[in-house]
Amino acid sequence: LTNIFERKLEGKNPFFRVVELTDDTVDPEIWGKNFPLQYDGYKRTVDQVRTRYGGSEAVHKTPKDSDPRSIVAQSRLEEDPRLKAMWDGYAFAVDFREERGHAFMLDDQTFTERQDVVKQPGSCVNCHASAYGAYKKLGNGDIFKGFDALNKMPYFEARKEVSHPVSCIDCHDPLTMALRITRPAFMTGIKAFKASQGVKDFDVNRDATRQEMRSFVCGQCHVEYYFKGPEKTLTYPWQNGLKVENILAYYDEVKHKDWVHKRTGADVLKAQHPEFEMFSQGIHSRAGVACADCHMPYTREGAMKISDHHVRSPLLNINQSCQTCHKADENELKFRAEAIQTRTFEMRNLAMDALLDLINEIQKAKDVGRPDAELAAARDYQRKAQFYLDFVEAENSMGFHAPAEAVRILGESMNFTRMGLMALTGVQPTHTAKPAGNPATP
Amino acid sequence: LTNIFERKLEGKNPFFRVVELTDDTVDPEIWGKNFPLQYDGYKRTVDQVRTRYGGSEAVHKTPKDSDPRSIVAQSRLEEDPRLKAMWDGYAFAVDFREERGHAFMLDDQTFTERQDVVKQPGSCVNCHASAYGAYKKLGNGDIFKGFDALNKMPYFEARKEVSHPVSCIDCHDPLTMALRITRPAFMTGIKAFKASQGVKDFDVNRDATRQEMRSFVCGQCHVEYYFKGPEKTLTYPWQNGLKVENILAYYDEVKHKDWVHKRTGADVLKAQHPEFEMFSQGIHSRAGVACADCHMPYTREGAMKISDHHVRSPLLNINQSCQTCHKADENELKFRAEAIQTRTFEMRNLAMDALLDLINEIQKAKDVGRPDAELAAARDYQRKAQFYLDFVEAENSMGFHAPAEAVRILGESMNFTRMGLMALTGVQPTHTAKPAGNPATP
Amino acid sequence: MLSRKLRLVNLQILKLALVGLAIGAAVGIGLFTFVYAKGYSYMSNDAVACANCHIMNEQYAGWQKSSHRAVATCNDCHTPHDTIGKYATKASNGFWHSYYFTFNNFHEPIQISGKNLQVAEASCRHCHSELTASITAHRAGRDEEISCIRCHRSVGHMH
Ligand code: HEC
Ligand code: HEC
Ligand code: HEC
Ligand code: HEC
Ligand code: HEC
Ligand code: HEC
Ligand code: HEC
Ligand code: HEC
Ligand code: HEC
Ligand code: HEC
Ligand code: HEC
Ligand code: HEC
Ligand code: HEC
Ligand code: HEC
Ligand SMILES: [Ca+2]
Ligand SMILES: [Ca+2]
Repeated sequence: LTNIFERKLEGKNPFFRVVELTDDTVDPEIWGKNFPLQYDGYKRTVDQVRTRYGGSEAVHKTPKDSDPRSIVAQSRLEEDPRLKAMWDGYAFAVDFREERGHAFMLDDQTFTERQDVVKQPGSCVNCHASAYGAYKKLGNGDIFKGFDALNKMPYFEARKEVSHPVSCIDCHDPLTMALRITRPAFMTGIKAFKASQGVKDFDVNRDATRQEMRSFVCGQCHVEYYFKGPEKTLTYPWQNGLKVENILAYYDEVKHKDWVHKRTGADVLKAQHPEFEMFSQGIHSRAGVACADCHMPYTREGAMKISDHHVRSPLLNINQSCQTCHKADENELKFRAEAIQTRTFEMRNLAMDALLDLINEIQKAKDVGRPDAELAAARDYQRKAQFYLDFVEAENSMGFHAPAEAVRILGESMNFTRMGLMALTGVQPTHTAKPAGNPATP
Repeated sequence: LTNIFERKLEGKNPFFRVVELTDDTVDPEIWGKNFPLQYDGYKRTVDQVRTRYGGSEAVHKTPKDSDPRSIVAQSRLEEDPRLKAMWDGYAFAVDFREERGHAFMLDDQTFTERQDVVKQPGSCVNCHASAYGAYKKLGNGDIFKGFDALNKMPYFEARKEVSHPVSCIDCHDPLTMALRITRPAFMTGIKAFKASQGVKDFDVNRDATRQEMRSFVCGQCHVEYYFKGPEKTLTYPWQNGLKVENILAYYDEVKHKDWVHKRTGADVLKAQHPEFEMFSQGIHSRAGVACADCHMPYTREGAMKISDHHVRSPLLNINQSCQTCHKADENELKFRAEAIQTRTFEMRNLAMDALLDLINEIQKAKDVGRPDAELAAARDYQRKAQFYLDFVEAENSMGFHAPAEAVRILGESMNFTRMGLMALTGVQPTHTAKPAGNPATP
Repeated sequence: MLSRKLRLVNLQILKLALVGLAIGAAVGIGLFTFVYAKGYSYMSNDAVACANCHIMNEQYAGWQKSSHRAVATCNDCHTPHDTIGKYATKASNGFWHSYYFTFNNFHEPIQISGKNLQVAEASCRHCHSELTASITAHRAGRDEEISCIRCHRSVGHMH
């Protein structure tokens, strides 16, 4: 009997506990002593390899005092200068690069030129560093208090509280190694979202399934957000739902704008990496597939099977990321993914041209002195069209996470630019009625 | 008990050759003597059951001399009166109904009110009847000759040459029961399409794989078509490819129009049931799934697996149609299909509203006497927007056959209406350039 | 050893037969079928035995193409890995399969039931526990097993 008991224990601890990990062990190198294979993968997130629409390219630059990085990712503004017109008047029009591996997150945030043009708040730090230790310290053990304190600081003060990119402690319970949510913004956000779905009082660390957690740990950061109120509280706008229209409705309700568009004077919004939201509308999510299934697939290391902690584009690792579920060859799977992405990319280009036409027309109308009242409707359509377009543009899978949804959003964006033009020229819509005898929508 | 005994026997006796079938046996009842199970299914295509977006509803009507049918399918024009505006000046604006089972095809064509407003050609018969016998007779054994002869007749003369809806002989070789293509229009069309893909001299009955044939037999009719030249040759416009832009380019090249729009004077096109073309853009087709897999799934009859010849909506038979490949429960699969359809339906509604706005504006411009030259560009955008919209509207799966492609087409339709409005108001597009540093499209 | 197994089998059948009598004649016939249609072939470890029913042909054919054809038979995955459980499961499944086969009113395509799914999942762990210990160990807090077939659905028989 003891025998079986011992074996069970052993089975559950297939590693050597070299060091004791506590809730205050932030440094991943220490965790790596117990879990060298995972740590090895984690360190490999410095690799930079480009895929057709993802990965990243290592671009050399001359280090300066204000920015000591000698390698950065390619500039998205150079790749597509139309982005500058879309974001005119906002920090993103100054510097915006392709995102790269987790290892760079802290440096890339610290040294982006967006820091030079705007005084950024401490809230930025939540998603670019191992912040759990900082929360505990600043809140005297209460992470919600620590979170509030961090948000209120100016960026460079908050920056001093952290020293690692996202680390083991941000996703794992150090005693059981179970996944754990450490971000107050996500706890609050997912609770509000679940409430909108009729699930009351959702406590993510108590109520989520293991499979949900395999996506939720990523949803801590790969989401749309804004800074609420003067406290700059990092907030996920999910109380109406996760779809683009739910999020826009929320921003309209709370009358939030990110900036005033320089050319048109419209109150506009910037969407940012809504991977979790977009993925949630796709068939993979519906079929119970999680972020970790594709971005951290199991990999065999000797006699053990572990999660690949080299988080990266699955298209660089199709064999493990896709082929266990899809019995098609690598080239075929790559083709399927890229066909989805190319369709999205082409629609994104059309939608961006359309948006620029609208921006142009509003600007002209403004320049010839048409009163604000006459521009209000068109400006609101710009806000809509731009947010919809940016929701796909800023989402980093180029449509793969939810192919039909991404294209739908771009189509609606173009419809908003159309309505914006009509508002400017005074053309009234003919119909807005739904057809009679419509099947009810589910 | 007899049951299991019988079952053991059945396994060894796939069928009894009761009658001899020849290449001239048109009557399905005779074939049914050898294949009673398939014939039973075939006869059940008279069933009318509605799904959320498909199937059909049995609507009672009073038989008249000119139309003896006492039951028809619901009117799509009543369900959505906007269709009348889209098709203004064309026979479809007079009568257009939901399609129903194969059993009705001949009657529905003979008695549609579209026959009352236009003198239809014999070419219509190709897809609504067992035409193989007629081809052979009219062409003295040469089906291409027979096809030409049939096309040139007036409809009601051609109608006398046929007496059954699509029948066994239209899909099967009577000696081997292998699938066989009998439609010259498809043979020519698929050959042109394959040539555009670099496959030379494709002879469908010689070169197609069995799995391809399981879709091609349906592609004989479930396709976009037009009647070419004064000979009214039934033609599938595939020589540039099967995508909507390839087909529109073809029509532009041959300067084809279906009619002149009554309100706007634009040369417009009607898209018709491009199921085969749309399906070819979807993931199911890419993964090698065929029409017959979903619409004629294998079904167990005793010890035998036969193809269910009750061709119908797969959503009325989810367990046979979908669950062989998808291990999810029926409700879940229905939800997935309907979620795709609802997304498409909502975009279709937006695109239709948009189109009506454009039609309205062109009509106004025409009414105030603006010269044709000023309307030409807008009219061309109407042609484009309308064909794209109709390509999804006329396709009968409400987007299911290729979810992202259907939504993409609708999005582009709205972009064309936008450009049409701009052309009318004289606004120049700002950008049409692709971004620099673009990844090449595959 | 063999006779003990057989006794166990007989006991199971007897038990089921009693239940069957209580339910009615239908079950009696099912039991007859169990014998007639070589339902007893359940007690063998030979995969061919399962294919005795043409209904199982698809899985049999799929198994022959699968990665496990040489390393695991049907019973390795579809019966528990302890003797009693093994024969209890076999007898009960064998009985019900015969019953359904005769009366022909089961869901098609055939779907694995919750209990039998657990058996199959446990069998993966039985053979692969060492390899997968590292991924199954850390689940304190929420005591959920990770599902193997979520990713490895087709290992037993290509679907
Ligand atoms: C079914 C597989 C799958 C799932 C599940 C999935 N992704 Fe992805 N993801 C992809 C693919 C494929 C790409 C495109 C990669 C490329 O273009 O190189 C991608 C791209 C990304 C990128 C950009 C990567 C790059 O190389 O630039 C990020 C970030 C991302 N996903 C995060 C997530 C998050 C967060 C989740 C869960 C909320 C998630 N993904 C779920 C397959 C998946
Ligand atoms: C603490 C915040 C945080 C968490 C948690 C997080 N990420 Fe990220 N992730 C980032 C940031 C920030 C970047 C961009 C870093 C940069 O560009 O410097 C990034 C980049 C990525 C990339 C892009 C890599 C590339 O080559 O372009 C992928 C893929 C990705 N993350 C996936 C995930 C997945 C999957 C998870 C969960 C298992 C996850 N992330 C959890 C913040 C986070
Ligand atoms: C809610 C989480 C979150 C917050 C808050 C956040 N980021 Fe990020 N950031 C990410 C993720 C995820 C990525 C990688 C995906 C991407 O680039 O779209 C990223 C990427 C970046 C990058 C690299 C790509 C680029 O845009 O050039 C920079 C720089 C950056 N963030 C700066 C900032 C700054 C400055 C702030 C505060 C104003 C901030 N981040 C706040 C999650 C966050
Ligand atoms: C961005 C989130 C994230 C970070 C950071 C992270 N992990 Fe993980 N880790 C995961 C996920 C997701 C799993 C899969 C857990 C599951 O399925 O329950 C996992 C699993 C594990 C496991 C269980 C065995 C396995 O490989 O599946 C170990 C051990 C582990 N991680 C160690 C580490 C160590 C050590 C670090 C730091 C070097 C680290 N992790 C950083 C997300 C993360
Ligand atoms: C854990 C299982 C799993 C993994 C890993 C996975 N998929 Fe899927 N995939 C599915 C399921 C389930 C579906 C839904 C269809 C179905 O039920 O078969 C699907 C659907 C798809 C589709 C069709 C749906 C669409 O969006 O058009 C594509 C394409 C696809 N996957 C590609 C990929 C690629 C590429 C990868 C790797 C980056 C991947 N998948 C990883 C399970 C998975
Ligand atoms: C993967 C499954 C699948 C494949 C393959 C498929 N279809 Fe469908 N088809 C569907 C579904 C689901 C619907 C929607 C039915 C509904 O709304 O009730 C549909 C609808 C239709 C309809 C309208 C049916 C109705 O009830 O009104 C037609 C006609 C049709 N398909 C023809 C085809 C043809 C021709 C092909 C091959 C070129 C094809 N389908 C391939 C699943 C499929
Ligand atoms: C000879 C022409 C022809 C061929 C071949 C043909 N169809 Fe049809 N199909 C039609 C016509 C015409 C209708 C509409 C009949 C009506 O509404 O009266 C139709 C209707 C249908 C419907 C609609 C049923 C409903 O309830 O709405 C489906 C589904 C369908 N066909 C699928 C198929 C499939 C799958 C194949 C191949 C296995 C196929 N068809 C082959 C001409 C054809
Ligand atoms: C290329 C094949 C093809 C040709 C040619 C064709 N049809 Fe059809 N027809 C179909 C198919 C497939 C359907 C079922 C799908 C649908 O209704 O969209 C259909 C449906 C119909 C229906 C029932 C639905 C409705 O529109 O009310 C009528 C009536 C009809 N056709 C009349 C005609 C007439 C009249 C002609 C000649 C002008 C014609 N058809 C030529 C293939 C064809
Ligand atoms: C619209 C096309 C179509 C028509 C009409 C049609 N069939 Fe079929 N039939 C098929 C397809 C598709 C298959 C599957 C063939 C394959 O997989 O190779 C099939 C298969 C069969 C088979 C082979 C066994 C099986 O069930 O798979 C027989 C026998 C058969 N059909 C008899 C008939 C008879 C009798 C009729 C007339 C009552 C008929 N068919 C009408 C399309 C059709
Ligand atoms: C013969 C096999 C087969 C049949 C039958 C089949 N599917 Fe699929 N389905 C697939 C494959 C293969 C994919 C692509 C993803 C993958 O590789 O798993 C897929 C993908 C899907 C997807 C995701 C892609 C998308 O378009 O969003 C949905 C949803 C889906 N199927 C639903 C259905 C429904 C509903 C039916 C029945 C009407 C059905 N399927 C019938 C094999 C099949
Ligand atoms: C007497 C004929 C027959 C034999 C012999 C037979 N089966 Fe079955 N089996 C069936 C029938 C009928 C069903 C469908 C009944 C149902 O869905 O519950 C079935 C269903 C199943 C299921 C899924 C249903 C569930 O309840 O989980 C499994 C797993 C299975 N069989 C495995 C086996 C194995 C393993 C063997 C050999 C040891 C075997 N079968 C031998 C007739 C048979
Ligand atoms: C009777 C013991 C046994 C059982 C039960 C068993 N396996 Fe295996 N499995 C093996 C052996 C031995 C191999 C090595 C085969 C080889 O090397 O070709 C293997 C290989 C594998 C592989 C690698 C080959 C592949 O298909 O990719 C996977 C994955 C796997 N098993 C998963 C499973 C899962 C999941 C289950 C349960 C549904 C399971 N196994 C049940 C013995 C077993
Ligand atoms: C999220 C997806 C996923 C789940 C869940 C999963 N696996 Fe795997 N498994 C994989 C991947 C991916 C590989 C391939 C690893 C490689 O090639 O390095 C694999 C490999 C294997 C192998 C073969 C290792 C080899 O190369 O010989 C076995 C055996 C195996 N898994 C068994 C299991 C068992 C047992 C379970 C349940 C406890 C399980 N898997 C759960 C994804 C998964
Ligand atoms: C390596 C493990 C393994 C082997 C060997 C195996 N099976 Fe299975 N079987 C499974 C798993 C796992 C499932 C559940 C599959 C699912 O839910 O998709 C299953 C499901 C089934 C089902 C339910 C229907 C289905 O296909 O999902 C039947 C019937 C069945 N097996 C019969 C057999 C027969 C007969 C054999 C031997 C010829 C066999 N199995 C060999 C693992 C196995
Ligand atoms: Ca990247
Ligand atoms: Ca219909």
